[in-house]
Amino acid sequence: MSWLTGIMLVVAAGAGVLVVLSRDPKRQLFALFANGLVLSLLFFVLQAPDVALSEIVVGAVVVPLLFLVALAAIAVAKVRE
Amino acid sequence: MTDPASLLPLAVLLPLGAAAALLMLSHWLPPRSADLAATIVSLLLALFCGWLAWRGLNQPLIHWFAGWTPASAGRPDVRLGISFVADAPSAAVSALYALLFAASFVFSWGYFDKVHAHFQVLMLLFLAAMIGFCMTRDLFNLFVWFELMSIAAFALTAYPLRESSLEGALNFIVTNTIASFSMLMGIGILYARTGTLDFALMAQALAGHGGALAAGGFCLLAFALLTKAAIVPFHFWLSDAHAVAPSPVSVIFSGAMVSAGCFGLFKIVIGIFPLDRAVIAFVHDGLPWFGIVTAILGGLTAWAQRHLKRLLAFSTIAHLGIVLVGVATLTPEGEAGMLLYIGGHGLIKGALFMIAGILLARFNSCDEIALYGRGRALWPAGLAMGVGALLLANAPVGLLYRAGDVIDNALGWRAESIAAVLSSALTGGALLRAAARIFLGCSGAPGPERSAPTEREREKSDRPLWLMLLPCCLLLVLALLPANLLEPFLRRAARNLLTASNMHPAVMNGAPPDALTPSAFLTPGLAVALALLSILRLRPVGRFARFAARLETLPFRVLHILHSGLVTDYVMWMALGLSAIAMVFYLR
Amino acid sequence: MSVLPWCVAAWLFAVGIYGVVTSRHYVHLVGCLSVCQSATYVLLLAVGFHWNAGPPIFYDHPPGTPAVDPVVQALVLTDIVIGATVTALLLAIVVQVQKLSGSVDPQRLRPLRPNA
Amino acid sequence: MRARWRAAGLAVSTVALLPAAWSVIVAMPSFGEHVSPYGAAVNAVVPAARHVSNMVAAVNFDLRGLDTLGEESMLLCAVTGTVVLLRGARGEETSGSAIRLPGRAIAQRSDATILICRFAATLLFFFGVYVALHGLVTPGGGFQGGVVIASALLLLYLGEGYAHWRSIVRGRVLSVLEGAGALLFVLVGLIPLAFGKAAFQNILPLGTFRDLYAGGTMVVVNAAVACAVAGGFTLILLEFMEETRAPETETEPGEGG
Repeated sequence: MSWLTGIMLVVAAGAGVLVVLSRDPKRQLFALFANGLVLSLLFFVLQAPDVALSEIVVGAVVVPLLFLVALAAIAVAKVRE
Repeated sequence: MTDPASLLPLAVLLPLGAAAALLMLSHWLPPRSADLAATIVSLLLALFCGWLAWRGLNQPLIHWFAGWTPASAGRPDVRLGISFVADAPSAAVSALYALLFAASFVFSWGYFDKVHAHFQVLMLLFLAAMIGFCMTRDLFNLFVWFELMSIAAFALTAYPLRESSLEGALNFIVTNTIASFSMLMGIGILYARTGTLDFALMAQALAGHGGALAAGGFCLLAFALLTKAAIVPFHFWLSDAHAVAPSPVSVIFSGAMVSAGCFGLFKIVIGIFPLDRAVIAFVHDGLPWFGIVTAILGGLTAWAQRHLKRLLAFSTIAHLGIVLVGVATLTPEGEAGMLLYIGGHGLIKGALFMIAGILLARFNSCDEIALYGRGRALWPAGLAMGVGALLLANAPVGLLYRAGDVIDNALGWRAESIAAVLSSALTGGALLRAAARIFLGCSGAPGPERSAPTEREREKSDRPLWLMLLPCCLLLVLALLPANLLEPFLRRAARNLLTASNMHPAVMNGAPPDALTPSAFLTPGLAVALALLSILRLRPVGRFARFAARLETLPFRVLHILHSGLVTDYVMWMALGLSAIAMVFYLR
Repeated sequence: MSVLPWCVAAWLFAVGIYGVVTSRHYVHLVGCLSVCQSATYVLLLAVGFHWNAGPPIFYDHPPGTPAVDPVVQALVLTDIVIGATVTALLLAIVVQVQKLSGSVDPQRLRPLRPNA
Repeated sequence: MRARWRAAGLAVSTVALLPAAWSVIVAMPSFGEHVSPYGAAVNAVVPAARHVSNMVAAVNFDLRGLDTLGEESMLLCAVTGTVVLLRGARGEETSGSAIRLPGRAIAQRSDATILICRFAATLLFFFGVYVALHGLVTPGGGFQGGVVIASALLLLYLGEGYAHWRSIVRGRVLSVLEGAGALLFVLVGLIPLAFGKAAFQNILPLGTFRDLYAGGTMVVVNAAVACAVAGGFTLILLEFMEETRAPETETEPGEGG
């Protein structure tokens, strides 16, 4: 069981790097979604179901959605420039 | 029922309830009712907190939320609930903040009429967060109030929706959010080390040698609180945020929020690390140098500004350096001086920001050079600004002068007193110069302030002048009160607090003499001299004069480049500051 | 293995700060801030974890069974809310900045100065 | 300052931080062996004291209720700030009805999409209510349930189209929901004071262990948080959606200016 925790921790570190290195905001959306998912699985492995559910709902659904709508609003503002 | 400890949560629940009610009823409220409700709530809180300070002087009032008293945990080393403790210093500072909020609500009467009470909702949440921040004795609860204070400040900074206020708000948010994340990391480390979140239990667990975890936790907490207290090198966000926020909000930023950072650091050092030798050694020997550098850098940059609100922001940074020195003295009279300094400086800076707001409302600009000579009609505001500038320049009357004197006496470092004199003289001189230019129309070629950043901005102008001047003059009158009303109370309060955290403070050496020694006129004299120098400055004509002028503006140009306005620079400077603190700890 | 979570937390914090300092688009910068915040989640939950201990929910197993620390999980729940609110506020401001100043590059936006 | 100098400064600070950070990392308790007395005490005392099986919800809503009140106030703050920032710039009057951006083609939704979205949105809505209701017994709670309800309301947009969605989901109702949730939470703190007890004291009957409505005032706080979070997040998403349809005419920038 301890190797699974170790793997999830390393994957979480990698997901963080992925979010930072994807410089284009549109591609970063998918990295953010993946990061939220990986963090949720890590919390599940760390015996924190409440936090895992909250992270999936916020980190993997609402926050990337906010990013998507913000990018759309920025695109609309740029088009009207 | 009238036992004050049981009414303690009202200090936080009242503004939160008022904010929620205002938001819910915002669509059906008559226009001015939100202003009225907010003013009444903040005045009520000022009286309530003053009463708490009076009752909590000898025996601090403790309130355990949800009834989880220490006995309910069944184990001596665990506190299940969160506690508010109203000791005299915390309640007195909360009363000051509530008073500043009341003055700001009166000043902003009718300032935001088209919006549905959103300004009052944000300000009431801000007030609740600051009072909770001062009262709580639980580390994570302190973080929650710190974060609520920040989020309310972010929204209020971006409120005018102008381009510069949005960019200033972005710089503000990114820097303070990174600070709050590092605070949470510090809390995680301290929770791992002590197994609890309550101040008293943590102090017991960290008594003697706290080890690397206590030092690491303190570094991260200090990083966050020094960022909120705008101490060099974490101060860059403050000038951008203050210069662009609406003036009633800037009154609270400079008067209350920034000093809350220093006060929070004081409460953490006294509450959690009183017996940790490494941390106390760092605070007593290391922090004064941060304060001294901040005082000098803030004073110099304030001297080279033309935008009045930016000038006041840098003067706040300078005076917060002196407050930090007061925190670092760790003696009862040093801390009493610090509390007095927070009070005096908060009142004066609030009044000065209101004058900047009046100028903005009347002339759509608060740029010293653009408003040259146009303020003659507003002579009462000019008079108030002159009085405020002299008080900032440590004129020998009122709270600020006494506080500066007590801190000098408590620390006794030669470098500190030089920094205090220099920063007060520079900030007072800059304000006197600005007042002379705007209200008296004195000429004089602009020196280093010519290249300072500035902006034409517009604030709602149909508010009556007397309504704006009334709170400003009230604050100045309070700042002019003779200090011997407050000082014995604060001195006893600080002594009780220090003995309560068994810091066994050094024996109370005598209070500095109250006589008007000639040196008392050194700083205001220097300030007036600096102001006169810049007013009588002639345009450099000769070759040598031009060379001297260029030489003079060189250091200020470096300062302008340093304060670049780029958030990426600011974050890098913060990282360097954090590593400086960590190195000092690691090498000790 | 016993220091891995602390290293991962420090790593995520450092990577987040690196992302913020070198970002060229504010939406990307907000994403890096959320990475910085995930460092606090990992640190807090790892402090409360214990080997072969179940989740602190005593519905399917009786209250006596060994369980991990619920206090830390409550702290992380509050922290996730803070992350969501700060992200929402930041993105709202970034959208407005795009409208008013036409650019969202953190290395060119300077308040109170003409954009270089 | 050029990017090169910034990268150099960051590298210097990282190198300077490494020794101190490593000494802290080594001093941290080894992963998984550390039992904190606070957590152990909660696991031991709270099931008997409050007849509740979800310890995290008990810590959130009862032991450390003040933190959750601070958290709700933060959400209230962010929602008010976002509404002011986004709606303020567009001008107050246009937020009532849905604005149409001329020139943007209205995607014709196929009947299959409308049917599936209506079915999925209601299912998701009731799943959110389920998660919120079972907060004190199984993993979940007011906050997670509220966010699921907010995403269910947004899913309606996919099926119904923007104009119809705005007629269903009203901004004014959401802000009342948000304010009511926060006010209810503050009242839960104030009412025990009137009885002379501590703030947030659990004065309602606690019910039987593992029962859905056990935990006295925790059920009320759970409902308050669910309302506030559902109203808050939906309002934020609604304001952002409105932003993607900004009208052609340039409105006067905000009333604060």
